Amino acid sequence: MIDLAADLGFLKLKNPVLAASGTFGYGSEFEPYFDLAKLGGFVVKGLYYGPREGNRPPRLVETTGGLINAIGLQGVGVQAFSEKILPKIRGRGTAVLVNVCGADDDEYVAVVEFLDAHEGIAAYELNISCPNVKKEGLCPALSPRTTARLVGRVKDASKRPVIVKLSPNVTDVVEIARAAEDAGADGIALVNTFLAMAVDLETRRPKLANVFGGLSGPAVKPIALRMVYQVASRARVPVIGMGGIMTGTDALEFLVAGASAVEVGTANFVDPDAAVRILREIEEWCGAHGVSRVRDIVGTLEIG
Amino acid sequence: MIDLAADLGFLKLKNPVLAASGTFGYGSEFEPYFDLAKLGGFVVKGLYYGPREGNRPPRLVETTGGLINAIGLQGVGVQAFSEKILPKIRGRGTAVLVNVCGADDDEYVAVVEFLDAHEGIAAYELNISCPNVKKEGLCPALSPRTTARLVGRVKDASKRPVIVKLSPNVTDVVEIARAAEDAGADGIALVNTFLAMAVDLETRRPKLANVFGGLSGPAVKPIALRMVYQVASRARVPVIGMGGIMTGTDALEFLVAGASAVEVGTANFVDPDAAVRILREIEEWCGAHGVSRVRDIVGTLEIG
Amino acid sequence: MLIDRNARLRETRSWGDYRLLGIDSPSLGRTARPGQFVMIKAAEGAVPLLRRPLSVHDAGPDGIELFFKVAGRGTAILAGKRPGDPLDIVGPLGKGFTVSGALNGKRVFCVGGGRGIAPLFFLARMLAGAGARVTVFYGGRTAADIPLKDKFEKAGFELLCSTDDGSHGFAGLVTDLVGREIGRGKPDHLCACGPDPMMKALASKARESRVPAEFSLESVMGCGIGACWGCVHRIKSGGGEEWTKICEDGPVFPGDRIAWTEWGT
Amino acid sequence: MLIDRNARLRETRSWGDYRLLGIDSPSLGRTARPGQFVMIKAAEGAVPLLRRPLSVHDAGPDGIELFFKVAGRGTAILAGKRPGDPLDIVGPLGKGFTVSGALNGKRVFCVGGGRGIAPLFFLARMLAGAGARVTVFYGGRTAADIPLKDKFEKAGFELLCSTDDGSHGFAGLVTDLVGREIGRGKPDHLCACGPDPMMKALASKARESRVPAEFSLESVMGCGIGACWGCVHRIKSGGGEEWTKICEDGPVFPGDRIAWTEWGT
Ligand SMILES: Cc1cc2nc3c(=O)[nH]c(=O)nc-3n(C[C@H](O)[C@H](O)[C@H](O)COP(=O)(O)OP(=O)(O)OC[C@H]3O[C@@H](n4cnc5c(N)ncnc54)[C@H](O)[C@@H]3O)c2cc1C
Ligand SMILES: Cc1cc2nc3c(=O)[nH]c(=O)nc-3n(C[C@H](O)[C@H](O)[C@H](O)COP(=O)(O)OP(=O)(O)OC[C@H]3O[C@@H](n4cnc5c(N)ncnc54)[C@H](O)[C@@H]3O)c2cc1C
Ligand SMILES: Cc1cc2nc3c(=O)[nH]c(=O)nc-3n(C[C@H](O)[C@H](O)[C@H](O)COP(=O)(O)O)c2cc1C
Ligand SMILES: Cc1cc2nc3c(=O)[nH]c(=O)nc-3n(C[C@H](O)[C@H](O)[C@H](O)COP(=O)(O)O)c2cc1C
Ligand code: FES
Ligand code: FES
Repeated sequence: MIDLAADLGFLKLKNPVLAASGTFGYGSEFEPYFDLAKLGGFVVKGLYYGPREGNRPPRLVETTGGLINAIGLQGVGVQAFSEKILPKIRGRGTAVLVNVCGADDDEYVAVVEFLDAHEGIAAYELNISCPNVKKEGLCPALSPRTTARLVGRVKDASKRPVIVKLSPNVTDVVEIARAAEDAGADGIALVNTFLAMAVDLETRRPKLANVFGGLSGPAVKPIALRMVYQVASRARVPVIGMGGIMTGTDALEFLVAGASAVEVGTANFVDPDAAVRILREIEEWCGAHGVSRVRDIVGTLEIG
Repeated sequence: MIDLAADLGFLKLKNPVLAASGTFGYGSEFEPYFDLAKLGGFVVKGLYYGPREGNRPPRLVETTGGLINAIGLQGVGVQAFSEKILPKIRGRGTAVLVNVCGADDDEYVAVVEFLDAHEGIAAYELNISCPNVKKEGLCPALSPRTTARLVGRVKDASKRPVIVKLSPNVTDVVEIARAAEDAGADGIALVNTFLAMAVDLETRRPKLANVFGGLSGPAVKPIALRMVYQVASRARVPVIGMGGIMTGTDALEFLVAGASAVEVGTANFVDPDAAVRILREIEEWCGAHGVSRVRDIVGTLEIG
Repeated sequence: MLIDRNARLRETRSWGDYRLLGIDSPSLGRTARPGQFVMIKAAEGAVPLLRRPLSVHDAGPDGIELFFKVAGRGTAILAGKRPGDPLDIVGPLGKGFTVSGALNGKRVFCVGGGRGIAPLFFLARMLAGAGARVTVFYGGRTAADIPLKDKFEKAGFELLCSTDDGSHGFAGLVTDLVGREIGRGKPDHLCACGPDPMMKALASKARESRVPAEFSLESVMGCGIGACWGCVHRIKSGGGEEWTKICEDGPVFPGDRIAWTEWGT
Repeated sequence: MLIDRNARLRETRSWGDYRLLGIDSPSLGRTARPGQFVMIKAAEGAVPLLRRPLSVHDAGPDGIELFFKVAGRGTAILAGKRPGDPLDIVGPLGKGFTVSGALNGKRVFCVGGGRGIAPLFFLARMLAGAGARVTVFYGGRTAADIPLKDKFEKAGFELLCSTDDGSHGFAGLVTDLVGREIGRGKPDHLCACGPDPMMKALASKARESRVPAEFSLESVMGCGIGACWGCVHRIKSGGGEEWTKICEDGPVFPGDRIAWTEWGT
């Protein structure tokens, strides 16, 4: 028996595989495919205070080994979430994390304060890095200053642990991670999607109604893995790694590079049971390699 | 007959397809495969003042739809280049551009001053964006300040037009482009490779001896295209676009997004005749779509 | 069973760019309803990355049939599969057309344009089984674009074909053909699948003549299971309109719930 | 012709993970020399992106043969090709082994380890044709790893096999077998291809016994044509050492030019 438990300090997970926000609906969409209790946890779709329309379609374009999305964080808002959705997904034997969004600092705080009054949420994942909502990908995670300010405010307000989800669209992701950490982040998750674009040559128009979107999937894995390594090798808080994880091997590479847990995103679209398959592959690899506790391999990358 | 000519202002090209630096050797490597005169031009491998060893192998890793390289700018230096290589490639009916490197500002200037004394170079492409030579991808193109300073110095020294090649590993590529432009750049080329990494799970070591490398190929196209559009839609100087161009359609998308010419990189490895195939595909598309002058489609992307 | 990784291609038929695949998959065959779709992985690995949505063309205890037109890379790869090849399929997904005893003895028009004919064979069969009197309308650009006409005829359906170029059947748009037939005698129900302009025109014809109508919508789909919010159309609900996931709440919607103005041409 | 996009798979043979492909390609067959390699595209499209280097296993006026072991995705895809499938091949590339009239009547050892046997069939044939007396050494982990032994025997070569587990031939490393034979009678020339440790050990044996030796090196290759600087090994030249592109200056190098200490284990 492999000990799969993952330890984020502020949160113990039964295993290091979570489903990533925006790629796992509100969780229940996947119940026909597997028992949610198998997962370490899942992060529900980004939530604003009120309901949100999202962007006009087309919202998706497939690229070589990747997917550009410009959903625009369509969602039901905290009220409907806590009334209709949360009761169905809490207490199911897996950690529920909420991906928190806001148009400004106040909205982030309002979301957290509202949700704090409701049971069944293990932690917040602060989405300061969605490239699809403001013009040309602007978001708080592009600057250490806005990151620190926002994280500080949310931490002050929140009763729960706060994981800060970073953007890869930056020159120095370590600097942003440090700002988040210094402002009190309990953990860091990265990466969100890469600001990208696709052009329809025949119409000479962007393929996405929103013009820009966020690239995810195996295409971005090598950049995501680099960033996770850069941050994890310096951070004081635990790191959750993601970006293009499709297999157990991918996931293990992120763990070796320093992530304490991983999130599976786009892979959930390709295979509804991808996250549990990845978990099984991790377990098999550990078995075959005499690793009895998965967490022992976290950060074991040897350099030089 | 389609008019293929591309106009960079400071340089007229017979067509908009160039071969990208570091992916086309010194040009002669491709002579067995096609007549170099077919190309708009080619950019020779990055050149320091003296010869350079490059990094230890392994230097290459393939990823999903991409290639990570950490060659480390191995090269012969300006002396050997001008004596042994330049005489073989100049006057061949295609523009020769030299990709100029330096460990510091002075070396960039020295390369340009040395080469200024030799015939047969159409322009310099200032490589301020190679992620494989300094620690964790550091390079001048990561900051507007270092970009401006270096470009200013090289422009003062150079008798030839200077194209500045930007890095995609930045938060705001437009800001860097503007710094280059304000410092006198005649043109802007983008993108260089994306700082990336790969891990060998079995050995738990990085797959590249250099740990980090630069990701290129179709995987990065959507991000590269976005950056080219962002810069080209605002720049006063012409833009050369690249990143994952494998087909005529890819190339045309960059032109539509605002690039006046394109460079073909990784595709040259896959098919030694990729650049001329891409050119042919551009020509065919123009023919089929009633476009009589390729340059008429530059920047014709309709937004909104 | 909602993921069948052991589905197997039994046979293929092809007409130009059109393909009919017969697939062994008891789990899919037994559970599929008309108008539902499957998500099929064209090739292992990352290119193409996503599954492709295809309507269930027919279903039975042994498996399902798919009918499609080669539109790009994914469908081209599927078109190249050979009998015996394994297929990886998620489904059946979505909410299909209404097939109920209430349609017993009623006249139902099933209208398909181009590849949009795909779900209508299964539908027509089930409607007929429920006692409805079915007329199938099948429109295409040319005679080559209505390859399934023999199949519908052999199955005994009343079939009216149209081609834009007049090379077979009614010369003109299938919507005009439907309009003519509505003029001759209003059906009790109408079901359609095809290009947006066709469905939009049909929707207004149905509204004018007060024929209850259902339409199967298309969209680029990321997941097919309601997880990505990529496949939205503008759908009316409770007085308002919202971007609604067609993979979950559709792909079939009553005509009066679809906000046509917000969508398509 | 240096790119053959009309090459065609004629026949395949397989032994476990090993494959022999007979390929129709007169242009490659007529120009290839022993020790040269080709770059072959395993699949259209972006995964895998790069071509894969494979040595020319044999060549003749109609085409070439390749022999390889499935090592990963690219070779797995190649292993699945069927006769008649088109192949897209760049080659022949690189500089091969020395085959010259000067070896007439001389004793040459050709030493292959595992898949490293690939270039040695063509080489042995050409050496024999030039009048050399060839002994082929063929080492593998087990009897299953020396599938070409019958082929060499049938072609009339003197063949000495070794297996690490003793399941066929000499029990032990092929290097030890070569050492024993050198002890019995020094050859005039030695050619080898195999894993780095094997070649390193052979190089030092050859140096000790002053046998001129040539080695075919391996490396991950980006282009195979000298354009990427990805495939370098540490090679001595003019008193110094430098990272040298093995696709252009090799893959075959004289043992005394290879800086073994800088490379491999
Ligand atoms: C619920 C549903 C059921 C469908 N059933 C059928 C069917 O039974 N038979 C059939 O022939 N087709 C059907 N389609 C359309 C089919 O899914 C697309 O033709 C297919 O996904 C194209 O994939 P590709 O890789 O071949 O083309 P791509 O290269 O991905 O795209 C080619 C062109 O098709 C467009 N496209 C891509 N995906 C879709 C999509 N999901 N819907 C509409 N356009 C798309 C692209 O924008 C592009 O213009 C259905 C679509 C949906 C949403
Ligand atoms: C000049 C030359 C000639 C060769 N000739 C033969 C031959 O005739 N028969 C044969 O079986 N093999 C030969 N090889 C090795 C062969 O190229 C690799 O096994 C193949 O490229 C692996 O591709 P893949 O996609 O199957 O595996 P991948 O998934 O790409 O890699 C599997 C493993 O092989 C390693 N690898 C990848 N490429 C190479 C490479 N070029 N050289 C060495 N290791 C590599 C990877 O690092 C990895 O550990 C030759 C290599 C070179 C450089
Ligand atoms: C369709 C889609 C929607 C997403 N929505 C969100 C979101 O609401 N909040 C968020 O933080 N990240 C969102 N993401 C980003 C993912 O959570 C993840 O960070 C990213 O996709 C990289 O992982 P992957 O390559 O495994 O998909 C979304 C990604 C996709 C593809
Ligand atoms: C092996 C390799 C070597 C490269 N060397 C250089 C170089 O010397 N100078 C430079 O400016 N860019 C260099 N590049 C970057 C390319 O010129 C190009 O910017 C990048 O690869 C993106 O284009 P592509 O995706 O078409 O390859 C190199 C790229 C590769 C793959
Ligand atoms: S396709 Fe993903 S939600 Fe409908
Ligand atoms: S493989 Fe590219 S230079 Fe040798």
